[in-house]
Amino acid sequence: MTNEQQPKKEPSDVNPSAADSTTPELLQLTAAPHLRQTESVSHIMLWVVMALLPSLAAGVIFFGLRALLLTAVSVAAAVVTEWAVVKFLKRSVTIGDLSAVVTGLLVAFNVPSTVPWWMVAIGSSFAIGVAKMTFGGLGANFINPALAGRAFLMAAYPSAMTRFGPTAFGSLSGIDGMSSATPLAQFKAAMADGSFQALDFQDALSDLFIGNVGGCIGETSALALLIGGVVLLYKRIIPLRIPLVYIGTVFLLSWIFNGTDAHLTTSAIIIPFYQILAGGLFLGAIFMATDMVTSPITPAGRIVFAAGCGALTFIIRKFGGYPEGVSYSILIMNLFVPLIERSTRPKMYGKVKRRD
Amino acid sequence: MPVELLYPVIVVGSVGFFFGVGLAIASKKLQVYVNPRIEQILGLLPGANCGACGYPGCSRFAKAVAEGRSEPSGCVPGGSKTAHAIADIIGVSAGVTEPLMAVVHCNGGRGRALERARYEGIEDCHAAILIGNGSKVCQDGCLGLGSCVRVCPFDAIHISKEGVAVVDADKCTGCGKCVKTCPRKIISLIPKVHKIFLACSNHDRGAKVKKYCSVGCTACSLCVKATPSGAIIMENNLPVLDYTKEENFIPAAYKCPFHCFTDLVKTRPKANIDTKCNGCAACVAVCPIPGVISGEKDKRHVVDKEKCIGCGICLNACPVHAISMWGVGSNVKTTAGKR
Amino acid sequence: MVNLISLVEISIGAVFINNFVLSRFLGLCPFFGVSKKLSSAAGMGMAVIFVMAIASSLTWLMYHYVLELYRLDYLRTIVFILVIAGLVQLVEMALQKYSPTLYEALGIFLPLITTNCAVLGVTIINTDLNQVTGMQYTLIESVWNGVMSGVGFSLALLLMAGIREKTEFAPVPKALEGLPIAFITAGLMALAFLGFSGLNFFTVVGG
Amino acid sequence: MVEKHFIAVCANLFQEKNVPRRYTFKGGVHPPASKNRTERLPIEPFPAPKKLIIPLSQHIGAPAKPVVKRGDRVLLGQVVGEGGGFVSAPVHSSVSGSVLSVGPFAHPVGRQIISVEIENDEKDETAALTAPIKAWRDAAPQELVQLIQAAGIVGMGGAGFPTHVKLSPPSNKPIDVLIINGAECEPFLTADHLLVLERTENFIEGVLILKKILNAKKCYIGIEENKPDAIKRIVSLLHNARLREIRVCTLITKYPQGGEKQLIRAITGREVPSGGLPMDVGCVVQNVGTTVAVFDAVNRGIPLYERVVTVAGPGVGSPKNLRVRIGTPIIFLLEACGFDPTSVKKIIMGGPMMGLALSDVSVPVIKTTSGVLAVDATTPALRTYPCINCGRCINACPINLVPSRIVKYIEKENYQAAEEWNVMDCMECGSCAYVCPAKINLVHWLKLGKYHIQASHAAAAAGK
Amino acid sequence: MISQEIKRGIIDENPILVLALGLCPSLAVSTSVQNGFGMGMAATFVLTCSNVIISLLRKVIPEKVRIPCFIVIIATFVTIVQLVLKAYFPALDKQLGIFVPLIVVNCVILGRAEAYASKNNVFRSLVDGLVMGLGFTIALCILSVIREVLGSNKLLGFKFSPRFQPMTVFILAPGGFFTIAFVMGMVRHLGNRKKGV
Repeated sequence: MTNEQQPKKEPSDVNPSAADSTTPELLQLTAAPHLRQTESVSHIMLWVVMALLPSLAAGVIFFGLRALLLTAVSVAAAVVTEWAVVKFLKRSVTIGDLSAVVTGLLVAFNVPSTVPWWMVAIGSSFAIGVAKMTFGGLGANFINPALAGRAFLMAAYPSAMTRFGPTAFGSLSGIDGMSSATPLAQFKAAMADGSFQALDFQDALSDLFIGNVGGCIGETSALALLIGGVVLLYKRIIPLRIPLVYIGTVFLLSWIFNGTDAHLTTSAIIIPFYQILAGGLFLGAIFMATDMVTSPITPAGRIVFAAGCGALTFIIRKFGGYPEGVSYSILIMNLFVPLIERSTRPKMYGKVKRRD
Repeated sequence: MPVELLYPVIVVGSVGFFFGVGLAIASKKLQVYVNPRIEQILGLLPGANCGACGYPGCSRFAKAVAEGRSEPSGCVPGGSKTAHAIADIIGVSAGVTEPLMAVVHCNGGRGRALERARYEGIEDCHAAILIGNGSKVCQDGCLGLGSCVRVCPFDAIHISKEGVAVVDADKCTGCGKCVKTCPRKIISLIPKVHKIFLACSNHDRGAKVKKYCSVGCTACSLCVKATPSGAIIMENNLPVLDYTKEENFIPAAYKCPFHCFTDLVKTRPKANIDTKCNGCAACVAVCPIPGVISGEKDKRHVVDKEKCIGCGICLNACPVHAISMWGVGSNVKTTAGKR
Repeated sequence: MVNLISLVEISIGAVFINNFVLSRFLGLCPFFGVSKKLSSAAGMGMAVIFVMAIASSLTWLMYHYVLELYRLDYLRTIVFILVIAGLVQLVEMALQKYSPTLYEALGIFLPLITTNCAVLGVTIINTDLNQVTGMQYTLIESVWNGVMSGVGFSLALLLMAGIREKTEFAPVPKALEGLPIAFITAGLMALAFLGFSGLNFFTVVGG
Repeated sequence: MVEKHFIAVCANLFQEKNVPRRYTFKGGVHPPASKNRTERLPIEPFPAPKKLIIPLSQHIGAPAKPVVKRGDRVLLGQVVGEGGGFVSAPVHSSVSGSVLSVGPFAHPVGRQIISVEIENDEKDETAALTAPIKAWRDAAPQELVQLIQAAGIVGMGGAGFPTHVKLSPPSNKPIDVLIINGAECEPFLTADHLLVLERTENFIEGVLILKKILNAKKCYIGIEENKPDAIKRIVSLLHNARLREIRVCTLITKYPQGGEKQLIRAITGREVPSGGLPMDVGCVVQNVGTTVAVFDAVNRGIPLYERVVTVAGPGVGSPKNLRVRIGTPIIFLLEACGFDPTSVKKIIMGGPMMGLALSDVSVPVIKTTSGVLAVDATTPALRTYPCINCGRCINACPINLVPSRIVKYIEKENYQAAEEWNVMDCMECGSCAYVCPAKINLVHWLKLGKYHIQASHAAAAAGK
Repeated sequence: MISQEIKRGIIDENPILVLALGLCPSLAVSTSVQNGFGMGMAATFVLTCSNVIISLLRKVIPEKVRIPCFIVIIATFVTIVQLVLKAYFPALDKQLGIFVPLIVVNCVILGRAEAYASKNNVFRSLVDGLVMGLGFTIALCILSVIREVLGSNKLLGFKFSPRFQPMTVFILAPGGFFTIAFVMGMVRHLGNRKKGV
């Protein structure tokens, strides 16, 4: 029967061809291409982290060391959560791709510097644990994890999330006084009670640009965010079109519908600048809307997506229940991404009429 | 008071009546022919229209099942009872056939068949075929990347430690999905009762085969000779087993010098000659293995249990029915890869 | 009688702020059942809009001209569900007979709608006192509410279907496959939709 | 990559008027060219080995049928395999000697292919060849096409489409543009480059022959700008000979510039329709090697039995450009170039972007072998990261597909969706896999998807 | 047999956590244990009564109009529940809102009517209604305990922990989805583990 022990021959004495004698090791058999670019996902994530560092520095300068502590807690919570989930699922550890670090940084950048440390940890854990890892980790989530974490915190602890601390160098020139509300909240209040004074806000622009205003840790300094954005653009990690269209849409809409009848007066021109510099627009447009996983993959879709984000940001800021609309608008547009991708498929080469 | 009681009765009654009559008329007037099997299946479903099956509503699911587009087990709330009941309805038309099972005609795993390269790509046989035709020297060997494992709806195929596909006879239903998908076309269906098949598909000449596979068929034709009925013929350097002839392939399998046959029965019961034996030696003449049955003429013969292969040919040859098969047998487990 | 502002407010409320699925938890069974494919989601959405519009008008008439008249409010549930069930079945049969193509596109979803709490829900909401204004909807308002609730349902359904088609590729943990991950998806969608809360175009906020 | 285009347009605007226009296409990648080790080395003739294996299938289409048998004596250039059908080409012996056997032998594609094994008697006795048509300018195009067919010429760039088929377009598809593909965009390969440099006159005469056959009004020679010496040489020759009907187009160095469809798009602006052939837009593209082979066949009556092969790669000590008899086992080439078997991890036939990885070094050089590369490092074969939707594959795809999405469909065995997303138009150039930061084996998946779709189509056709 | 039936209703075929039926009310009213329990009881009452009646009438009701008939029977009991709630538990009635009338279209009830009561005798249908209702109630209680504690730091209306800061999101819609997702995932995970052993 076949049960008996078969004397096994060593592979070496059944060598099929003489040519093999020159090949000590089996050759690798793979599909083309046999050349690959060296840049990998973790390189990309590393560069994103680097690009976020100027904003972190700005956050620490304006909000003190507490900002650094919160960021550290957030990053640690994100990484630990990812590690724990992966271990629980008995999958290979993925924290090396650094995407959890990016998420952790972004969650911290999206909370005020006054929140307790455990709150930011909850936000980070939610971002990684629910919004990302339940779908299977990097690349599988449909919604920006960091923003989902922020939205979760907003819904869970609304008061803590909207209590902002004053900056280290005093506050907005002229209009602030005692409150440490964000520039957008002040703006909305000013528009609502009719006390709007263009000049007050004009003075504030420089503070807004360098980030000496109330707000979340990483969102206030447009300058630092721009530096990071330039780095990412230079490394071709983010497409220029998303931040450009996003900020452009907000600018245009808040210029056209500026609440005054004129469009060329000082206040009419100040308003759009104020709108794009205040709040988290730069952070959102440069770092969140450009999140590759949750933005459309198609070039045309990216424009639609960014324009949608811009329009929603404007609508929520002007008509919504919150003074700030960047994070929600990106989250909502994240939901539309599959539909956008579907309807903006690039035109393929050769989809032309045949010449007969 | 009675009026107040009457109103609800009238209202509900008339609404019900209105729709009842309306529906009755409508169902007559608007009748559309539907496959009666769909109705039957629909009757078995919970009717919750919950959509858990992925189809819009129970009737769509019933239709999908009736048309073979969905598995009977798709209804989650219905559970396994419903699934079986549906399967019964579907099965009616399938007809009863001889149970078949799939077998993999290759046993050349690691250590037996030579590799010529290190395949690093998608874990899929088709994918390996596409680049460089796989990494085995043998052009007909099992690639062991599991395309058949993935298509098997019954979890009846797995890849052995040595890296060849092995079918679990208990689970295999003979649906033939693996046969269709195998890019090397080395899986086929055999009648389940047979349990013996040739585990090689190589058409190369013997001398060539020996260079790269220790369990490859060298086309020595010993199996053909061991099967006098002609149920095995050599075709293009490979024996072809004709299962329709109901032949006993046990001797052929035993005679193969390179153990190219796989017998799914681990230990076959051995022949035993009892006292009825009159020593006619008819059994000696038919026994395919020389020296298994011995004995003097006209005296009770004995079987060497060590050597007996349990083919049972002697059973029919004995004129006095003195031979029976003894011992634990029918331990149907695949032996491939565990030799 | 027709107050455009109230219609717009109804629309925004029904589609965004109090989205039937993502905020009111109505119609969840079909929402999770039919959101696996975009094409069927679109068909289902159309069917729901259609049925909600018809059911809203019929039940509104029934409520105000029969039940209220005879003080039989307590029969609302029975009568409404009867009306909806009968209506849906009639529509389905008619479609199957007269327009097979439309039936293929919409009709097959109709049985799902009979027992869809979204439809019964919208008719009940239409005839309840409005929590904000403390008034009942007029006929036009309730039909519009029906249509817009259907639109809200369809929007959520379409988004969900798109996302599910995308996350179909995702290596979701085994225990969360299927419905649980769909719940999480819906939860994250609801989280995003919180952004619409407080949306108001008419009470001037920002000038 | 609109931004990139914008920059390119701007750059073009500010260019001086007399600088020649640089042609290119949309998409593509910039792999390191790695040609500097061989681009100045002259072509060396490689001695025919003792034993050759000449496969009877070296082109797209039906394989040739053997016309010799074991023991037969064959001469150099004698037909050993007759073309079977119109889309097929004969195969010639590349040495004189005796046939050792006719049977299955390892072939670069990995399968066993019927081949003729010939023992070289090293006499190189030449068979009576088809008479060359020296006066080709007066010959009928039909006659020339027949000669080219008899010479067994196939596209030598890689695909191996029989040349005579390309040269006989149906009458309803008039050809007005002939493009000679000298792009050689694959890294490492310099065979075409050197061939043009060394045999420029023959090459240009070959172009004229092709042009005459097709009766094409326009003729372009596309060469990537990283071969300035070749461009200069051709231009000066054309100028001296006053051949104004042939134009040299400088192409931007970018992979896959030498893809047929990309070349047509770059030079003429036309787009070959999906599923169509260049002749659908009035174009014919011929490779440099093919053009020289046409010259050899028409002017000298030499059939295609040898070709230029670049042997290079980090795994060989002294890379070379060799003129090799078809049928020479590549192990001999590698050994002649100082190949280090201990460090080599992979051997590639063709270029690194589209070439085949070999599992066996005994396979012979065939008509489409443009290079043999020995690589000392393995390429990442298995997925190391999940797809992060970065969209680089879309930007790289020269035909504007969405590779990552298609691959996701294929992974889920949703071949119908993959087909809807035009996977069948993929030409497997490898640009997407080259740029993928997640190191996904995109091309392999795409191949798999195309294979399954073709199989299901074939099954459907058989069912009808 | 009874214990087996109970196990079936609560664990093996739990209407919410395994069969995923009746999702709308289970998500909408599980914001507090009181609401969840009230809804569970109401549904159990309707389920049991309608199961009994349908089982009694199962030979009388014509096949073609069975669904409308079932609905009418269910709707009758729902109306009874509505009236009882209004009269005796007005606060609960206000809390549950439109989800009381919506019990009519709860797939659990119609599903059991169609799948079980219309095919089995009265006693079995009664038991089925009770155990299914029990399973429904228990699942609702589990969900509402989690949501009430996390969302408002209360249990049955009493303060749960002095230090814990409640996450309001859990009594909002997203929290409902997340809670049921993870409870269901946990149930499946345990089920898989059991099967694996």
